[in-house]
Formats: sequence, structure tokens, C-alpha cells
Amino acid sequence: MSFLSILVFSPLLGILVLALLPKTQESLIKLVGFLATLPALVLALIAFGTEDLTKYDVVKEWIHFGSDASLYAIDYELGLNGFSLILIVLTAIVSTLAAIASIHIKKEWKGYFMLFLLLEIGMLGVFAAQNLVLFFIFFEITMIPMFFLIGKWGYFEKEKGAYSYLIYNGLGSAILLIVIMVLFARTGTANISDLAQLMAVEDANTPSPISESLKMGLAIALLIAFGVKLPIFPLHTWMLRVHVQAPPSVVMIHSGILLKIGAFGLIRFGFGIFPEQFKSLALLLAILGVVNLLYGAFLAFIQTDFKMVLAYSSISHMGIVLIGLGALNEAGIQGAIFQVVSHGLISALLFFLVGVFYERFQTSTIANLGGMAKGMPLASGFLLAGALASLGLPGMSGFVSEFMAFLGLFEVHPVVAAIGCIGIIMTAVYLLRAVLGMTYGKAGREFAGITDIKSVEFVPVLVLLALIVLIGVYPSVLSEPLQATLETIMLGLGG
Amino acid sequence: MSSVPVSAYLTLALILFCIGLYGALTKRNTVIVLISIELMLNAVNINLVAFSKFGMIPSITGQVFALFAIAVAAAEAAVGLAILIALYRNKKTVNIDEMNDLKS
Amino acid sequence: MENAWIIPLFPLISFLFLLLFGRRLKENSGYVGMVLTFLSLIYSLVVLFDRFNHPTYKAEATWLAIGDVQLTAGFEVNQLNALMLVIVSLVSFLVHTYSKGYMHGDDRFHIFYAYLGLFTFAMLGLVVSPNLLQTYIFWELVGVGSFLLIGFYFYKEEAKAAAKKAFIMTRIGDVGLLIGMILLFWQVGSFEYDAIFLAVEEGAISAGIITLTAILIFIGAVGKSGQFPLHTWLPDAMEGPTPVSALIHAATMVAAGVYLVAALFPLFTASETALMTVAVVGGFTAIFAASIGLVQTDIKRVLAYSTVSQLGYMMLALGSAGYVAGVFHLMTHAFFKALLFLAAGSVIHAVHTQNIEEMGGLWKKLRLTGPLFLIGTLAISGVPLLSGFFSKDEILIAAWANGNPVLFWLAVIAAFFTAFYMFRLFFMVFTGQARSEMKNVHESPKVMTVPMIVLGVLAVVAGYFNTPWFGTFLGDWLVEGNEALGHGHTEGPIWIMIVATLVSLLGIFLAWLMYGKKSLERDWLSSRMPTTYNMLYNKYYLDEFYALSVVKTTKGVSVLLSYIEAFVVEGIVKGVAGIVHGLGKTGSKIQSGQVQAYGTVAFVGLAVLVVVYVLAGGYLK
Amino acid sequence: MDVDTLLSFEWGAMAPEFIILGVATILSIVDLFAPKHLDRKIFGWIGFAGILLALASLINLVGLEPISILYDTFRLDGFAKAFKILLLIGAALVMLLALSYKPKEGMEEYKGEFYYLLLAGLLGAMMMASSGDLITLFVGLELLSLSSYILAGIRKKHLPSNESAMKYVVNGGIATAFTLFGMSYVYGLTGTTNLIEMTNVLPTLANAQYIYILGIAFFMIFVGLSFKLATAPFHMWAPDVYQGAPTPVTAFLSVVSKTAGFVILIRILLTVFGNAFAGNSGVAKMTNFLVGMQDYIAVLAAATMIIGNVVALRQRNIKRMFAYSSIAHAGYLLVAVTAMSSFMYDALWFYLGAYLFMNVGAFAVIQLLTQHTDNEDIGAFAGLYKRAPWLALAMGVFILSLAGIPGTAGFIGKLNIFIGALASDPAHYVLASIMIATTVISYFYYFGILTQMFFRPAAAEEADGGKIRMPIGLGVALVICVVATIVFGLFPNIALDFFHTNFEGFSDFLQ
Repeated sequence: MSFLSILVFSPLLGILVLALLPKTQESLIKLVGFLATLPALVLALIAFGTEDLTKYDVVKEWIHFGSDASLYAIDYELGLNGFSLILIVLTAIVSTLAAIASIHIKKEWKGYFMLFLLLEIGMLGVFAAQNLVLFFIFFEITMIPMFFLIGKWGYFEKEKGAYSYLIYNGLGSAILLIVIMVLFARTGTANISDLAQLMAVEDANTPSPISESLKMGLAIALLIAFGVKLPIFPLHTWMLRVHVQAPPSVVMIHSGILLKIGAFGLIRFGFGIFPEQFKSLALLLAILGVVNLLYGAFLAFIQTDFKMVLAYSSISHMGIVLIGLGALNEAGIQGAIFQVVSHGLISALLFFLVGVFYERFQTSTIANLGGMAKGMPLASGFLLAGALASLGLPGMSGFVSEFMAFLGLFEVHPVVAAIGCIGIIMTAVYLLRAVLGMTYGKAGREFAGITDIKSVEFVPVLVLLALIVLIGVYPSVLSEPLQATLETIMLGLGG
Repeated sequence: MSSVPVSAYLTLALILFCIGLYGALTKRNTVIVLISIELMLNAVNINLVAFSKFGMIPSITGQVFALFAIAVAAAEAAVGLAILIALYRNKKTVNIDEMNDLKS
Repeated sequence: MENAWIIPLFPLISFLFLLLFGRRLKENSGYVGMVLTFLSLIYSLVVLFDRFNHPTYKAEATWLAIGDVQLTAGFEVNQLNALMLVIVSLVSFLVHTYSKGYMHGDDRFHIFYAYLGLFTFAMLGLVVSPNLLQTYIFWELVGVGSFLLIGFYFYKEEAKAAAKKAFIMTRIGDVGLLIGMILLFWQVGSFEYDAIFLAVEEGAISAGIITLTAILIFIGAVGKSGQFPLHTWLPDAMEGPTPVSALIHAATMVAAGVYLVAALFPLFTASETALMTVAVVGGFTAIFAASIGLVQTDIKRVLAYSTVSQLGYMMLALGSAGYVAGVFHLMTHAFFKALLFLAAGSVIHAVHTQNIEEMGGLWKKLRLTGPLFLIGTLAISGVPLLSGFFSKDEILIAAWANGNPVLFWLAVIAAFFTAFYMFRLFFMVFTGQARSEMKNVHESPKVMTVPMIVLGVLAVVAGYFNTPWFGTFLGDWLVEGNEALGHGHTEGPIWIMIVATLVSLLGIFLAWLMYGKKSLERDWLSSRMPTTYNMLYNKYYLDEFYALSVVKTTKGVSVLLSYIEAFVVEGIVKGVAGIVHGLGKTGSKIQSGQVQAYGTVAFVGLAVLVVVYVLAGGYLK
Repeated sequence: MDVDTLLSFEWGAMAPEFIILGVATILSIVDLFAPKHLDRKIFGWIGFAGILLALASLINLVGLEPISILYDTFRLDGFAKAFKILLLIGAALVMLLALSYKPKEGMEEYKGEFYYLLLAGLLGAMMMASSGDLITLFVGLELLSLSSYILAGIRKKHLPSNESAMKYVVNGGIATAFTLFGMSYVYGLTGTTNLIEMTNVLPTLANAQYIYILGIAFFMIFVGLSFKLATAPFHMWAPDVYQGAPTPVTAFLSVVSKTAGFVILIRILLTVFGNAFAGNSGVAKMTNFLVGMQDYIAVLAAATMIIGNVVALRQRNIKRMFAYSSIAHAGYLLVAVTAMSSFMYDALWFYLGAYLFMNVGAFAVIQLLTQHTDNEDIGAFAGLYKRAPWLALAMGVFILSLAGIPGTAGFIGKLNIFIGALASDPAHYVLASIMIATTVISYFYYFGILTQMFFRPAAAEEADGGKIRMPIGLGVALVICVVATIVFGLFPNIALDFFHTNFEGFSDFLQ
């Protein structure tokens, strides 16, 4: 059992232990569920500390179709590069914190945590997978637990939410599967780096080489497939329902990690396998990004439910990822990656706080929460901090990514970028409107018996805030490990 | 005898087959439907025999096949009628268009 | 000077420390803040004197690498920075002290001091930044500090609104700054000031781009320094505690815009248009705000508008290539405006109202505040021998020298207005008969008066660093070794000084007639031109205009989009789903339960296949 | 023919068939004379044992070279072996279901027939699998059909059962007629019924008209067989019959009968039509007859997938829903047939295998839930997770596998089909896309069942009468199915390698 396999499958242990525990042992189950996320975290951090990542690569014979063992083989191959490692660390951290946040879960903790851990396996695997089919398998593995987590532990319209999640993502992964299968069937391999080479070589001597037009088609299909996940306007509506219906701890995971798979896929496969095609799609990406940014911002501005505000703000922030990618230069792509991480942390923080409030007031409607700072000064303070981070306040992670993304885009498409800058203002507008609406102003309610954020609830908040500030103040902590990955990407893009 | 071209037999068979098919698809009485199906099968037999005598490559197997076909057809008719009786016991009708409890 | 970087750290420490332990310390948190800011004051002074006889010092380290581009962070001590360091840390220290008394009894005392620390840290960081990026970073942080302090009384709806407004208004400006600096970056390949100036000198950047970027950056300055048309947040910002107004919205932060233009002066001088824009905006703001200030009745708002107009002055100076004049006025203004605000605070502290109509006759009651307030008033009105006189004089000379009479006369009129409304304020508050309900009014405690005295002294003497008579020491020093900044002192015709003096005295006299001696009816003018009066009183209805135009449009767009979301985006989805289900419906309709129908379907299928096959095969041909 | 020629045949090749035949005969005779009160359940166990025995003997035969006896009417080549294994396993599992099938009324007294008719049907299917002659093919087909007609109607007192049987017979008869008519033309063109001989004659077909007749024959046979496969255009009987027939029979139809259908389809396509040419001049002379037919099959496949999945959305009756689902799966399998790539055989074989396990498993659960109360509404699944967690989990596995979610055999099977469809030249992008799209549509109703089981609270009467006691046979079947579904999902090469090593991709198909 190699290091990476252990890292990816470590939550399995927790699942097994939970399976043995009796249903009724609430606190014990919660404890186990939390502990089960720790090994992955520790291992991820260890990996983060190491220089040479190639030593973690794993390759094992797994499946091969047809009689020829060498061709049409799907090996079990895991590996790391700077980018995926960062996301794995992010996943591990957010999962652990979400596990803590799960103290607010009210029923059937056993099933909840088993699915939760399964979900974590899926996410870790997605980032570690070295071939497309394996990636797809883990990708789907994340889908099923989410369906149940939303549908069973969600709020009023949970089943609707679960379904729209399922169908949209089903469609997305279906398109993804077509792309993967075409590549696999036409080239006989699913290994990402092999494919990248095959695509790069002009006359690849593959069973049936892929025509340029087909490549373009595949690239666009890939964009759509991951566009659903990211999500890109107009494929985003499912994500709103998920944000509103799912329990906060699950949304922490969802908006913290799962959405990022879209960005990860676009960068890893889109830029990795179809660099030429994505070059010609760059402007489209940038424009889509700006559309996302503004669309999300404007709609967030008129939402009455804080969850909806955050949902739209996620759309808006994902726009920045696209903007960065559209720039096609170091600054842009690095910005996009930074945004992926930073938004992961920030939205996790905000949704955790939503959970905290919901726990106490059974509502997340802005109007009903007015003047909360009087009753819960600390929580409100944290919320404000989170909002400031989210609107890109320097000294916090949001700024670095936003700045780099725009820096990148301004080099190539200054006009588009300039339009996008309206988004920066709008972000401030809608976030302040929402957050001040909740915390400042006259207190609309009695705070008798309402306890401020307490004990274990501090852990996620402080950890996340610390990370956000760390990245904001000392971004090199991310950019250092990224350089190698970036260079390869830029190489693929031809400079 | 051989003056009659094979095509004639084939046409006959085809016509018979079509009649059978028509009956099978339109008659209300299940018994007649089953009989029509017999017709279709017998049309096949004509084909087979005709081919085995006047076909491009005449051979006896055609007639053998025909025999099997006849046997099977008989069995099928038997089973069909048996089931029809069972159904009649419960439903008191042999009209095939009244057998529509199972539908969506 | 090598470790000037610790100057900002002291307040930062104070911020973090108070955030963590402030609760326990209660009011003692004040001492923490005071001590730490005092340290940075001392150190700034050291740095300043160090700077007198050492060249500019600059140290940097890589902050973030993008490909092969290295973004650096560090600090630089040049004349301007050193001066700003002292001003900021001094005022900040004084305000810290003052607040000990003013905020006494507030249960979020420690939070207040924490915020003050944060702000001071950001402001000091801003003034030592050696590159645009870092400037921008602290620029935003300063904004947040101000935002937090304006909204300090978070439970007040006005405070909430004001805080939000301040943040967003300034952010609009900031975006300009951001775009400007990024465009510059792709021209120069660096955010470093010297690199930029070098590129400008070498003419590596096309004139058009220079103008564009300069103006964009200036927009940032407009936002922060409350210049027209983004000034509306500044008067509302008076919802914050008065010491805050003194520190942030008078002395330091709002001056940041001026500082930025000054710091990037070579860039601006490279483009006539840019300079012109600065000058015009500045000049217009000066007169515009002054005119509003004439009729306001809230003591702090009057001061706020006077701040706006004074900042306009500084911009005008810079726009007229009067680098020294601008910076000089920045300094003097910092002192006397801070003084005025603290004094006003002391008044409010005593009478618990901000409406000057309800005040009066406080001269005898507030033995200390009164004279200090008078000093400030005299200074700002540009009465000779006080600091304001000299700096304002410099500005007028610069404006004249720059050969733009219109702006010059605007400035003069503004000066007249200033003098008038400041003394209107003074007379209404301190002279006349005392209101009955103000029996038990008494002077503020030492901890509040001492800072005011210090500022009072400065408000008098600060002018003498740079005068036509006793040598323009400050100016020479500021521009030394950098001719791009112009001369230390531009000789102007003597009559300008006389005009200025006369104008301000005239203003004072008029105010005395109307409010002091009351020989002139208060509404002798306003009754004659009511529309103008209302217009001024309602600040030219600018807020209403914004509310109607910008806010409404934003809302409108949002609503429109939400409809698109509901009907187009969701609609398509529903449509597709509908089609699928429709298919299913028809499918199960065909499934009639009629066994013969099934056979028919099969037969039809077969027939179709055969026909198609035959036709496709061209068998019939 | 005299005795020693008779003895000269390697009868060993027919061992499995003989075993099944023997058991069936014995059971039928014993049933005749055995006392009424004797519990016929024992027959079931005997039949089960017989099937296992046959399976064992078949495994024992696997290593052998292809054998052909009775003048090439009976072939035991890799193809036959491979698919017979599936048939036997399927029948065995169905037998287990049948063993523990206890409907309210109309079953008990026919238990005996039930079991040996099942065996008879199995025998027919096996004959089809390894017949080298149109006649034997036809006889096998009919043996299967006839016995399944009776099986469908075995609940004599149960009206839906009767009706479904009746419908089955009528449609089946028509289908048979179509097939037979087509076969007769083929015979007419080749003058032989032996498949191998045909392969020698057909390439020499010169006259264009003959080729057109061949084409028509092809369509008649194909449509006739599509009745067995339950694919468009001859699919419509399936829902009614599946719903009316006793659950084990439904399982039998959807697994064994379908597999047999594909077996015979492949046989005929590849031996008969695979060797003719599309025309007698120019390019057509070069191109294979089937290549010309690909588009038509593709259309049918697409139609089948769409109809199956889309109509399934509206079904409330669980068995009906599974009928449509099995139509859809037949469509997926047709995609593999359409592509005719080098992956066709293993794709078909693996997918049929996977489908066998997941579908029988699903029907096992359905039978358990629906037999007591004849309530077959999907609501019967409500709150199953609360009532019987393990059962719910098992059903969950089957559903996920049917939906083609990774980690299950269903996913690998689909993968295999995709590779075939996309690797072949020209690649069938459209067909593959339709397949995936319809798969997503299928999520709706598959996950609808999951929703019922895991999210919804149990309806009152299920809630209190909650305890579901698991009959032994059914339990065994369930466990086997679950394990197989997951194992072949995670380590498919256990099966695939077995296939490749033992059957060499049916290289011996034609000699």
C-alpha cells in the first residue's frame, strides 16, 4: 500500500469503524467521523512538506479491455503535482473542519458520516488520479454521497435540490465521459501525460488519430462538462439549490472543494491536453468569466436569503477563475489557481458561520438577522472578516487571486478586464449590503438565551481565517510549489 | 409440373402470410387470431417446400425444416389455446381487445 | 532609518493585542494604544531627523513571484514619506490620547482602540510604501480602518449607512487606481515608483497611456480625498466618533489622495492633461464644498465640508505644479483641522449636541476649548501669521504662476467662503447668549485638552517652516535632488498675499456682522435667493441624484437579470424536461394494452425498414 | 444412420444439455406420480442442483477444441461455451428466486411444472447457443418460447398472469412467423440450413436481386428476433408481460431469454449475413453486407434506448419500470452489436453477465417486497432503509449498477460498449452520445427508487408489519448478485481475462 493510496483511502478506515458502531452512540460517532479525517490531513501536510513529489507516484495494472494487454489498459495510477497537491491539502483541511461543523447535524449521524467520508475519498482521488478514467470514477464517487447528503440531511426542498444536483452533474459527467471515451478509444490510453504528448505530436501513430476539428469539439465539450461543475452561466442554477438546501457542513465541502473540481479539470485536462484549442477559446473564457462575475454579483445584490447571496457570490467568484484562465499567462493562471484555493477557504468559512447562525436562529434570511452584532459580537466580527476577505481585501487571500487574475487579463484583453472591474465594486456592494444588514443596524430580535460562537466552533473559524490571512500576507506559500506546474502549463500553451 | 415457376409459389406464400398477418392483427376473437398465426407459419412451409423443390440449389432439408415448423406450430397452437381457456375461466371472454388490464 | 519598517508595526501590535486581550484590559487598553503609537511617533521623528542629513533609503524583498516577474514589498524613506510619518504618527498619538477622555465609559472602548491601531498601522504602512502595489494594499486597509471606525456605533442605522457608503464610494475610486496601476505595470513591467518615473523620463510610455493611467490613479485619489464627485461619503462619515473624524477624515486618510498624487508627481507632470484635470477637479471641489459649508448647521458637517474644500485646495496646488504648496498645506491643514475637530469634539462632549443652532455663549464656559477653536479658525481662514496663511498663500501663488486665472480666482472666492463659514461657526457656537438648558456645561478633562493645546501650538508655528520671509526651508528640503517636483518656492507677486489676506478678513467681518454683532439680519441673503439657499442646504441634491441614478439602475439591472434567470435560464431547463416527459407520456399512451396494436407497431416498423432499404438501395430503379 | 455413426459422435459435448434434459424429464415424471401432499419445493432444489451440475460439466468442457457433432447441427465452440455459462448462471439464480416465491394465490399447485418448465426453457436457450443449423436454432428458440409462454401464465387463477401469457403467445407467434419467413428466404437463397455451409455459399451470391431478397430476409429475421431481445420495434409486449408474469418468470425473461436472443442474433448475423456482400458491383462488392445494415441497426438501437428510458420515467409499477429498463439495456447491447468492433464479443458477454447479476438481484428484492401484498407500486419501497437496511443497501447497489455508476459491473460494461462504439471506424459518436444521454435520463427513475428507499418514511402498514424475513434461497441469490456486481465492478479483469484466455475472442467462430 503506497503513501498516496493510504492518503486517498484513509477515510475508508473511518467508514469501517462507523459501520461497526451502534446507531445510538451520537457523540462517539461524531468523534470517529472527525478523527477519520485526520490521517488524510496529516499525510497531505507531510506531502506538502516534501520537495520531490514524483516519488509518490503509484502505478498498478488494473483493467484492460480487448485481448492486447498493453493497449486499452486502465491502470490504477495516482500521482501529485504542485497544483493537485495544494488542492488535496485544501480538501483535507476543509473536510476536517466540515467534520467539526457537522456537530450541527441533527439525525442519523452514522449514515451521514459514512457518506461524508466516502465523499472525501472521492475528492482526494479526483485530485490524485493520473488517468482520465480513474479521475472520472472518483468524480462520480463524489456525486453519489452528495446526492444522499443533500437529499436526506438537507432543508425543506432537499429532494428537489438533490435531484437538480444529480441531473446537472450527471449531464456534466456524461459529457465528460464522452470526451474521455473518445480519447481513450481513439488513442488506446487514458493516462493524462501520455495523452498530452499524443496530442502535442502532429502525426501521432495511434490506432485512429484525432482530427483537429474533433479536438476542438472535445475541448468545447470539456468546457461544458466542467462548466456545469464550476459552474459557468447559464449552467449554474443547480448550484443555487444545493447551496440553499444542503446542510451547511455539506455546503462547506461543496462550495469549498467540489466546485473547484471544475476549475481543476479545466486547467489539468483542458490546458493539459488541448492547449491549442483552449488558446483559441481564451477570449471566450475571459468573456464568460466576466459574465459570471457580473451576473452573480448583480443577482447577489437583490437576494433576501444570505445563503442565496453566498451562492451567487460563488458564481461571481468562479468568474474570476475563468478570467484568470482566459488570460493564458502566468499571472492569470496563477491567479485562477489562487482563487480556487482562496474561495475554497472563504466560502467554507462563510458557510460555517451560516451554520452557526442557523443553529441559533433557525433562519438565514438577512432581514430576520438584523443587528446581530449586539447579541453575537464575535460571530458577527468573524462574518464581517469573512465578507471582507471575500470582497478581496488586501492582506487576505481573496485579494491576491483577484489581483493576479485581473493583472493577467489586462495584459491581453484590457477592455474586457476593465468591464470586469465593475464586478469588484459590485462585490463590495452586495457583500456589505448583506453582512451589514445582518450584523449592523437596530437589533430586530431579542438575544436572550442566544450564546455567541463558542468552544469547538472556534476551531474552523480561526483555522480558516488564519489560512486566509496567511495566503494574503505571504502568498509565496502557495506560489512556490506551483511554479513547476505553471511552467508545464505555460510550456503547453507555447510560452 | 415444373412449368409453374418458383415465383408463383413464393407469391402465394407471401399472400397467405399477409392474410395471416392481417387476421392476427385485426380479428377480435382470439381463436381466430391464433388460427391466423397458423396461417402465417404455413405460408412459411410453402416457401420452404417450394424452395426445396424449385430453389436455385434444391435440397431436402427444406422439407425437413417444414416438418419441424409444422410440429412447432402445432405445439404453439396448443399452448395458445390452453392459455386462452385459462384466461376464459377468469375473464369470461375470448375477445382479445378486452384483454387490456395491463397497460400504462 | 534602516529599520523604519517597525514604525507601522507598533500600532499593528496594538491592534492585535487589544483584539485578543482588550476585553480584560477594559479602559486600560487606551494606555496600550497610546504607548505604542507614542513609540512610533518617537521613531518617526528619529527617522525624520535622520533623513535631513542622509539620502533616501529603500529596502525591498520579494513578496510574490509570477513567472519570472518578482513583486516586491518593502519600505522607502524619502522626504515626503518621512514628513508624512511624523504627521500621521503625531496626530494619531494625540487622538489616541484625546480619545482616552472622549470615549470614556463606552463599553467597546478596547475595540475602538484596536481599530485606531489598525488604521494607524495601515496609514503608516501606506506612507512608507515604495511601490504602487503595496500602496494599493495599504490604501485599501486604510479604507477598512475608516469603514470600521465610521460604523463604530453599529447599532445606529445612520452609522451603518455611512460606513457602507464610505467603503463603496472609496472603492469606486480604488478600482480606478487598480486599473491605472495595472496598465502602468504592463507598460513598465514593475510597480516600483522609481522604475515608473524612470520609464516616464525615458519616454518609454506613450503620452496617451501616461495621461490615461495618471487620470485613473487620480480617480483613486478623488475617492479617498473626497473630491467631487465622490465626496459625498465624507460628510456622512461624521457619524463616527469625533476623534475618528479628527484623525481619519481630517488629518490623515483623506490626505492620502493628495499624498498619492504627490508621490506620483513625476507621472502627473509628464502629462499636461492629467495635471489640468487634477487642478480643475481640485479647484472646483474647493469652491463647491465651501459653498455648501456656508449653510450647514451641524458643527461636524461644516468642518467636514471645509475639509473637502481644503483638500480641493491641495489638489489645485498639485495640479498647478505646486508640489511644495500642496504638501505644505497638507501638513498645516492636518494640524489645524485636527485641532478644530478635537475642539468641536470637546464642545459636543460638553453640550451633547452637534447642532450649532442650539449652541451659543460657550466662550465663557469652555475657557480652553474656545481659544483653541479660535486659533484653528483663524488658521484655516488664512489670517496672517498663522500656518494656514502661509500654505494657502503658496497655493494661490502656484495657481497664479501656473497661468490659470480662472482657477486662481475660484481659489480666492473659496478662501472668502472659508473664512466666512468658519467664523459663522465660531460666532454661533461661542458668542451670543447661552442656551438655558446648558447650565452645567464644563471644560473637558486634561487628557482631552492637552492634545488640543499641542495641536494649537502647531497650528500657529507649522507655517514657519516654509515662508517667503524666514526662508523656505521645508520646500527646499522636499524637492531637493528631484527637479521633477519643481522648485521649493515659487516667487509670486506680492499683491496675491494682500488679496488673500483681505479676502479672508472680509469673510470674517461679514460673519461678525451677521452672527457676532448681529447688525445684519441672518437671512438677509438667504431670504433673497431661497432656491440657491435650499440647493446649498441640500448639498446640490447630489445624494438624491445618486440615489435616483446609480442605485436605481443597479437595482434595475439586478431585477432584470433575476427575471432572465427565472424565465430564460430556468425556462430552457424546464422546456427540455418537459419534452422528455412529453415523450414519455406519448410513449405510454401508445402502450394501450391492445396486444394487436403491439404487433401492428412491430409490423409497421418492419415495413418502414424494408421500404427505406429498398428505396435507399435503389432497387426500384 | 446406423448405430456406430451414432456412437461415433462425441456426445460428451452435449453433457450439459443432457443433464438439464434428464433432470427436467425426471422431475416431470416424478411430478406425475408423486403424492399431492409432497412439497414440490424439493423439485426446485433438484433442478438447482441439476443446473449446477450442468455448469460444472460445462466448465469441464471449456478447455476443449471446438467440437461439432450431428453433422454440424450442434457446435460447441468458444461462443457457445461462453454464453451457456451465462445462461446457466442466470437460470440457477432464477431458480433460487423461484424457490422462495410465495404469491398470495394461484401458484402452489403448479410449483412442479414451474421448475421443470424453467429447465425446459433453459434447455432451449442452450440449444440455441450451440446450434449450427437453422433448424436446431429454430427448435431451440421455440422450446424456450413455448416454455416461457406457459411460465408467464403459470398463476392460473391470477388474471394478470393469464393476460400476460396470452399477449406473450400472440406476439410471440407473430414474431416466430416473421423469423421463420425470413429464414425460409435465406434457405431459398442458399439451399441449405446449415450455417457453416451458408458461409461458403453466400459470398458467391452475384445477382443484385438476390442480395435484396437477402436484405428483406435480414429485416424479417431481425424484427422477429427483436421480439426476444425486447428491442424496437418489437418491444411493446415486454412491459405488459413483465408486469403480469410471476416475478421469477419476469427475471427469467429479462435475463435468460434476452441473453438467448442475443446469442441467436449474433450467430445468425455473423455466420449468415456476415459473409454476404452488400452488392455485386463496385464498392458494394467489397463491403460486407452487415456494414450496409449498420445504420438500420443503429437507428433501432437508438430508438430502443430512447423509448425504454423515456417511457420508464412515467411508470409507477416497479415491474413495469424494470421492463422498460430492460428494454433500454437491450438498446445498449444493440449499440455494441451495431459497432461490430473487435470489442463486440467481450462487450456483449460482459454486459450480459453484469446485467444478469444486477437485474436478477433487483428482481429478487422486488419479489421479496411485492409477493405478500400484490402491491407492486414503487411506493412499496418507501422507507425500506428503515425496515431492512441491508436489503435497501443491496437494492442500492443493483440500482447504481443499472444506472452505470462507477464501482459497479454495470459501469465497466458500459465502458466496454463505448470503447467498441468509438474505436471502430467509422466511430459512432452520435450513437454513443445518445446512449450516454439516455443513461442520464435513466437516473431519474433509478434514483427515484433510491429516494423511496432512503428518504421517504415507510407507509403505515409496511411500517408495523415491517419485519421482512429473508427466505434462504433468495438470500443466497442476493448475496451472490451483490458480490458479483461489486467484484466485477472493481476487478472486471477477473471475468475479462477468463474470457480472453478461454475463448480467444471466438476465433473458432466459423470453423
